[in-house]
Amino acid sequence: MNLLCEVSRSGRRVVTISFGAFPEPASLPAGLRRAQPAALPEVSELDVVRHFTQLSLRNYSVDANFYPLGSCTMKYNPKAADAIASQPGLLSAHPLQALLPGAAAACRGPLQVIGHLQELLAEITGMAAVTTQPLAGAHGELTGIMLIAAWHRAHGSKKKYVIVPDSSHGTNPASAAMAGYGIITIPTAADGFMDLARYREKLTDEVAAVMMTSPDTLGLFNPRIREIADLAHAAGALMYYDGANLNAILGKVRPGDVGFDVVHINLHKTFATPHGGGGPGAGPVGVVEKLIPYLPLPRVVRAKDVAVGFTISTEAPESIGAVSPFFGNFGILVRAYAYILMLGKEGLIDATEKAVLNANYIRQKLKDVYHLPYDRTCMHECVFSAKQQLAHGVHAIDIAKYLIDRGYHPPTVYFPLIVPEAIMIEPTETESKETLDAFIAVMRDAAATAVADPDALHHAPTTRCVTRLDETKAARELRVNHVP
Amino acid sequence: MNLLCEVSRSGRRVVTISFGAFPEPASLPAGLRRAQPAALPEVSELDVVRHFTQLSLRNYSVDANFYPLGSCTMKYNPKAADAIASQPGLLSAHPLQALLPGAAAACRGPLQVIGHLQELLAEITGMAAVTTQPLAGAHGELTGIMLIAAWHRAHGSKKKYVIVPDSSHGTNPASAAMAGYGIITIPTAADGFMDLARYREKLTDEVAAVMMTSPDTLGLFNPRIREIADLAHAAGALMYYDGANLNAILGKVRPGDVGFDVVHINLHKTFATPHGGGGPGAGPVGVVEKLIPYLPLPRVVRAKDVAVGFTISTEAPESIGAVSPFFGNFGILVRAYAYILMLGKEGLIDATEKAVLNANYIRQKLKDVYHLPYDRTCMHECVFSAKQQLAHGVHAIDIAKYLIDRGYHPPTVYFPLIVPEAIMIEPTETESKETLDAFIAVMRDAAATAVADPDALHHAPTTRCVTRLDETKAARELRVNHVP
Amino acid sequence: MQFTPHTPEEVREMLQVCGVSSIEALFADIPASLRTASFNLPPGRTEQEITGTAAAWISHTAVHSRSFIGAGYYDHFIPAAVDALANRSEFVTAYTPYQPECAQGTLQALFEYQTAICRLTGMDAANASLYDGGSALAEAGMMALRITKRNKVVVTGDVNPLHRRILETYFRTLGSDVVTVPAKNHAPDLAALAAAIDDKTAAVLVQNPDFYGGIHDFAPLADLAHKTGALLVMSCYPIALGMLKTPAEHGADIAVGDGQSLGNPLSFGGPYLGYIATRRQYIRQLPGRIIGETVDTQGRRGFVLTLQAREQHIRREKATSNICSNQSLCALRAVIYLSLLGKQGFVELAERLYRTTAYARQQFQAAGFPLPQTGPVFNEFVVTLPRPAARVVSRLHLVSQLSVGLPLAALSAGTEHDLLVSFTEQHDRADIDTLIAALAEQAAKA
Amino acid sequence: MQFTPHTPEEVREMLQVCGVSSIEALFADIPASLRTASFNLPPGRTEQEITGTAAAWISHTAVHSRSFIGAGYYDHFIPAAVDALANRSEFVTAYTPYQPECAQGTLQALFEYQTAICRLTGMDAANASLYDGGSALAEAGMMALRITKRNKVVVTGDVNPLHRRILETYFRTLGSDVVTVPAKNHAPDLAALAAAIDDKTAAVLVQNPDFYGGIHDFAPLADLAHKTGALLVMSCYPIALGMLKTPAEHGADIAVGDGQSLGNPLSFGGPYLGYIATRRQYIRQLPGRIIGETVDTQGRRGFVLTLQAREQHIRREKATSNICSNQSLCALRAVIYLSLLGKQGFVELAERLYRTTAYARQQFQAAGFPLPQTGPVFNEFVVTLPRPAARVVSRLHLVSQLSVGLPLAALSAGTEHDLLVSFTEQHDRADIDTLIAALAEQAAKA
Ligand SMILES: Cc1ncc(COP(=O)(O)O)c(C=O)c1O
Ligand SMILES: Cc1ncc(COP(=O)(O)O)c(C=O)c1O
Repeated sequence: MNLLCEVSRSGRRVVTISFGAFPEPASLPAGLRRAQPAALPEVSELDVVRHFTQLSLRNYSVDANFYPLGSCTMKYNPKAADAIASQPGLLSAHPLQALLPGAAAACRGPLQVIGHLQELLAEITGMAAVTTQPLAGAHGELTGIMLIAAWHRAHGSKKKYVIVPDSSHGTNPASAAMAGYGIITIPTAADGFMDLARYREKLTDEVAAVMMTSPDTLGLFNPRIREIADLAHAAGALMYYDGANLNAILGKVRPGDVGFDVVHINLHKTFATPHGGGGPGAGPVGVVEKLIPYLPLPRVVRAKDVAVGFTISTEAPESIGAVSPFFGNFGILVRAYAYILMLGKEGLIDATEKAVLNANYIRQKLKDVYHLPYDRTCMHECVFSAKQQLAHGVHAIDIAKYLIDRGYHPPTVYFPLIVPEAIMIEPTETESKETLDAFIAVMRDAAATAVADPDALHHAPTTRCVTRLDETKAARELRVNHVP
Repeated sequence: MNLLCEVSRSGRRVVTISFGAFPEPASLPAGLRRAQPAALPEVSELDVVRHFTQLSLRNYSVDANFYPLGSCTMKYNPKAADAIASQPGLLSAHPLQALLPGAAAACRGPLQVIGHLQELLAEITGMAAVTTQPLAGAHGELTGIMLIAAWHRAHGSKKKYVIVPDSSHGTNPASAAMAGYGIITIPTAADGFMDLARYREKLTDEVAAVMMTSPDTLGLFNPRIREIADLAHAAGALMYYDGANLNAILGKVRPGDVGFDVVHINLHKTFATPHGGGGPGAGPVGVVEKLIPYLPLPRVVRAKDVAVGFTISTEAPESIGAVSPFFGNFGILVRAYAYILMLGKEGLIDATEKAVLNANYIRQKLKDVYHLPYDRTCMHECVFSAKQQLAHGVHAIDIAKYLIDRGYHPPTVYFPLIVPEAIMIEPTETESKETLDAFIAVMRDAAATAVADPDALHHAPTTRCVTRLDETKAARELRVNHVP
Repeated sequence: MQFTPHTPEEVREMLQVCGVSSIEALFADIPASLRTASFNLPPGRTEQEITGTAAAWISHTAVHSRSFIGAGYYDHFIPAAVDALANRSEFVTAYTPYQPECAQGTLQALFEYQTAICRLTGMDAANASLYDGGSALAEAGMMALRITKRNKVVVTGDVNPLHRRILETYFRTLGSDVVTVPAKNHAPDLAALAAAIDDKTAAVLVQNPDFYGGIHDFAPLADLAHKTGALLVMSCYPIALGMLKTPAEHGADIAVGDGQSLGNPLSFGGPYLGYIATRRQYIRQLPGRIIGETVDTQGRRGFVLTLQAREQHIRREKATSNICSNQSLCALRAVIYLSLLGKQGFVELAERLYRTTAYARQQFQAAGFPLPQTGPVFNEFVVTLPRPAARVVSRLHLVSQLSVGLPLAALSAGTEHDLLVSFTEQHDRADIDTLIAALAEQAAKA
Repeated sequence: MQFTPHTPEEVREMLQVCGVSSIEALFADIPASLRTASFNLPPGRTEQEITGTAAAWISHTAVHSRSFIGAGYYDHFIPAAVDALANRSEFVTAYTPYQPECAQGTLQALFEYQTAICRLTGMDAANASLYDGGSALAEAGMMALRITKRNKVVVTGDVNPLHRRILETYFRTLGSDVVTVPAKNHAPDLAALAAAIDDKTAAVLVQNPDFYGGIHDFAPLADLAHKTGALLVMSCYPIALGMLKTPAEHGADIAVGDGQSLGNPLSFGGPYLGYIATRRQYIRQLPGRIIGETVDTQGRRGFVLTLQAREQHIRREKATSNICSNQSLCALRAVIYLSLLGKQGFVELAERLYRTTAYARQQFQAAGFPLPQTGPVFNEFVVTLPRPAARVVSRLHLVSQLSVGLPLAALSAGTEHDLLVSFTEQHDRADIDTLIAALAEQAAKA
């Protein structure tokens, strides 16, 4: 398919701008002007519409395909939440309005969304307060580590390290490093959980924080998580909870009750906001009481006058500052808020229960044909290895590509890094048993084909607009911008 | 693909209804209740979303495909018009509000849309007044013939027949028949136009109306159209203009100036409202002065008080009555109104000019490989015949199916009925030369394949979710309702 | 704003191919004497300008805090998924599915719509939509004429007057008779109807719930009609079919109605859709598009327009109807809406309306308003006010932005004092209490 | 309202497969002592109920007849095609394009976005989006630290204070320095900036047009920075690049900015996007996702995530950034918006803003308001009011629903009397005359 700029024709256009009744001003000095207009496409509205419509047809998506991408929680995104967030009244609200006098009245609606959502998330995670500023999960991690760093700074301790298990998501060490910390990685023991002996060993008083995902990226809940937290606290470190897997435990266990001090929540996972092909998401951060003074500004807080509802606080001398300009990705917050209100207490618990049921069902139905490195009850996802298939020269990626030809978005592959040839399946709770059964059958077909005709898998996919792409060439030639 | 009711699971559901605080009433007597609940699908919201999303992917559409369906004017439908018609303020307006006291003020917006649109359409067609009540082109035809019948009735003449050329669209005779008239069909002469001699012969004083399409369904403008109108008027018949092809003549010639007494306009053709896979369209009807008293009610008319703008008239003793409950397909009227305002005078003329240019370009580029039964300058569409291809056993339908495999919606085939193996191509003005060139190349491929490998065409299409379908079986078995 | 993509160079190249030197030359067939005398239209404007203008006139549309106007057209809550799905451009910007291989989306959706209508009405076959409930009534009447080869229909006065007006308009031109038997106490006058049916009667046309919300049993009338060789045509508010006896159970031969309430917004009068369904033996007399199931050359299921031999593009003047474009996209909305409601939700919705209306009725009674109907009602009923209803309506609209109902005199369907109040799931108890309080206050001033 | 499809029978069957008798048994790994102490949430509600509730709080959002608040975030007209296309569920409900064969839609669109950003800025490479303009500024600063292996950046005080605050927050934790050179007369103090650059400076961070709307020539500063081995990072309001010298032409090494104005609504603060672009030699230091062109096994063009070896999922703590989910859908909106504007439209829009602002400036001057800036301005400027700006703003909001601008003191970016007024193509001449008349009236009361 062409790029739009490749079908550009000089003089073709869509938008024209009316200059109204404005007189022509003195022209800007040439030295301040660009030499050439930007070479944007010259196309008709139909060109644009057909182009992006056709492009859209080259995507798989939750609305059209089962999308069991592990760790990403690709559950159904309710249309009602989109509709509410798209109301013209919200879309046209300027955020700076909230910083002007009289804001609490003028912005009562949006402030109530943010304020109430913060409270709901705090209750769900068992934390004392929540900020909605962070714009994604990793941004929440960075914010969380900044809060921890600020706390340590305020308490005069200059800690240097952050501990992460080797099964952790790449953003955990990357976020800690971005906040200036060195990283200590703890290996996973044979039981699938962080090696406790090594953890104790590395847990010195130079450790600022321990970042854990729970259930972890193997989909397992570590029954000794409280012990890990107690040890960290005893060593003067704070506990960071990566909330990517929160969908597994709603109403069952709360990070706050376990001993976590900071939590981020990926609203685009657990709270069903659409991922948009790579964002926008939202990564609100919850903290225990003692960290509240460090939260970024502006904050939405309860007004002293109950009738007012929520108001804005812009003063907090110990605040870390700001990680985004206003209150986070508001449109995403609205969606998550609507979702939580629709499901309510029972609905959220039900979501978790069905997510865990679905994952265990798949685990049971596939473990005879795919190696299950840690064979125990999983939570919301299960991680297989294509180890048996490897004997036939078939890799996890080959199975992934085969699934594409069968109309499924592949599971996550090669993550977590500790499982060779990992195939990480997260069905989510919104998928029905029939969908799972059909997927299981196809996964079994893939396993059978791996034995019978491995090349068929090597050549997949064959039904899409492209076959496998040469990633080496992409990285070597680095065409990242169309140069005519 | 399954039907949704085939994946239904007892107890699965989406919408729940809140009963609020209403007490339970005395139950309705069993004799007035249905015996069984309607067997609607029991599915989840994701089931519904994925089902209809997948269904949508089985359609070709203007937004994704070139769609040169002759007579249907599948031009680009501007998104701005959709956006305006979808404003909550309009969607929630109850039409009966317009019949209540104070309506002119309460409904000023909608009445202005309808009133001003009527005036714009009257000016575009050269008529004295317009009603927006008819809900599609054929509905406009019926309305128009009713108006003509009412006029004849009021003038004491009991005419029995309506004349249509044999090239006319099936709705013309069907509409006239539905109004109780007998149909006189006039054949087409060798020059492609209605046989004038036969016309004169049949034009007795029993003829109530002559229905013409201009340009006609061959895409040709009859230079003697005025003569036809004059003859009709002399015989006491009124002239009916089928506006399906109005897109060819905007600003060039107006039906009113030619001598037509009644006009319908397919807003979903000329005025770019989307066709929705078979409607809703809109078929406003314009009339000359003398027919105004017969227009259906309620009518939107200018208020005596200029400041009020438009108001509603519900009294007209000679009115035919009503053909729809209110003011027509309002949402469609809004779109057409927005379209006309955006294009304006010059834009409408430009649309016509480019539509005619595009059609003639295709005509010239294909006439060496496809038989052109009437080889003269066409207007907005051109009609070929697959006569040459027939020699190789290839029919118009085979060429149509081949085009599907190449990503094009086929042209209209087998219409007009007077051209054997007709292929009627209407590119519309919103398509670019590159699109036409690509299409022309594929049409030439089809012609070449008809010679080289006719069976390839017989087996097309092969790239869609189904191959050719057994229409005979459908008509014989008549499964028109899923019975489990 | 223009949507034509042609650059000047392209126009030149294309004209050269056409062998003419100007676009104007392509219009040579139009005699100079016929050229447009006047084309007095405003100049084009940008999208931004028109969107701004539209915002202005949209703001001149009455907004009500709560509205109790119904009369056949209702403000139901429409789940967001209806818009999200029905607005997909593959559905919106397609034409009638003449080429089934690239229109299976529309075809299957409409087949599922037909199925849903059959399940609602208890009938065997439905078409893919008609224009609206009024023209559906007229088409049903004409269908009965064709089936019985008779030339008259009898209609009861409690059929929606907006629909009866369309029926009468169609029949007048056709030269066929509509005999209207006036309603009695806002209900069908069954004795008079029975008396009006004779051996020239093609059909009796009734509505349930009727225009005033009343629920009736038409089974005896069906028997009577059938005995004289006439058909029973029944129009139904489709939401009511979540609870009420189906047209088939009443013994009707043709079921029709307006499908607006199935996922289509009020939108100042349209687009809506008409549904029509019938018994197996009359399928070939149905007007409009019908989708049928079949198989492809590989034996896979697929859908096509079927029984096209009934239609205008083949049969021309002998077609069962002139209808061509109908209301497909509205039918799509209807089937999506019904799928979302599902079996249980659809029942619950009907129960909710019935409950809400029962509560309102009881409260009106308690407040001392005369309620002329005696039988059970479904979602609306008539209240007799002590003052002319039109005045009360405009007064309350002004002072409290309440739209309290339809003064029946506006449609010549009742006395000056009659107000038709309608209820949906959008009304909660407080809304109804507000309505009654407001009307009671006005009444006190009378 | 629940979105889980499981029927009780299915749950039973599935539990059997899992070898447990209750769902609860699947949670056995969670020690009883850790079980949720409190889960005090409201009960679930229906879609209809929540939509109704939402309508109520949406109505509690300030509506302005006209607003002149900008400050980096602008109310531009967004053509309807942006929503129609970007809202297609194939884009909305997809994840990051890890599997390119079933994500070519997102990948190609983002490649086209990168191309558009390069063409706007004159740079060689852009990434697929960052969170927002503020974090983009911070990422650019950190990128400069990595490139130069230095530990300090110099920023001028007329860079958007909202962005500087984020920069400072990032750098504080990192232990790197941000030296802010205060603006002078609402413009960069070029001499002081020159003085602040030393051989420990990784980059100088500037903005054009600056926070106050002023247009500057940073080419001399770029030279100076380059001489000391520092980079120039320039933040730009992208719409201004329809007219103004590009970052590349100024000699900048990294271009950043907030892309909100490219087809994204204000939406009370987000989602927006940050863009970042750089010169060829620094590509490998870019943070975030980058889409690259390549070919498939048949030689057909296709697109993939490239240079993943920079990223957290491969390099973990050594990654160029921790960013994972970014703002793809907003970048998609941006590229659709830019495609609709096209080459000419984009120039015209910038000219329109420049003209509108020039007119406003002239009228303010004529009305006697002191305007502290001396150089040319693009789309906004500072007006010094005779009364505290915050009071004028709230007064005019109350009496005439006008939102007249941003009191600079609210962001500690000016005196109590300074008001920042911003203009877009949404303002016509009458709007500006209204604004000035309203402010003049308030001034007269001072
Ligand atoms: C376990 C885990 N942690 C963190 C993240 C990062 O979240 P985001 O993409 O929202 O930045 C992810 C995202 O996939 C994840 O799976
Ligand atoms: C020439 C002609 N007349 C009439 C009609 C009927 O119009 P509608 O489908 O709007 O009823 C059509 C539609 O295709 C047509 O092409």
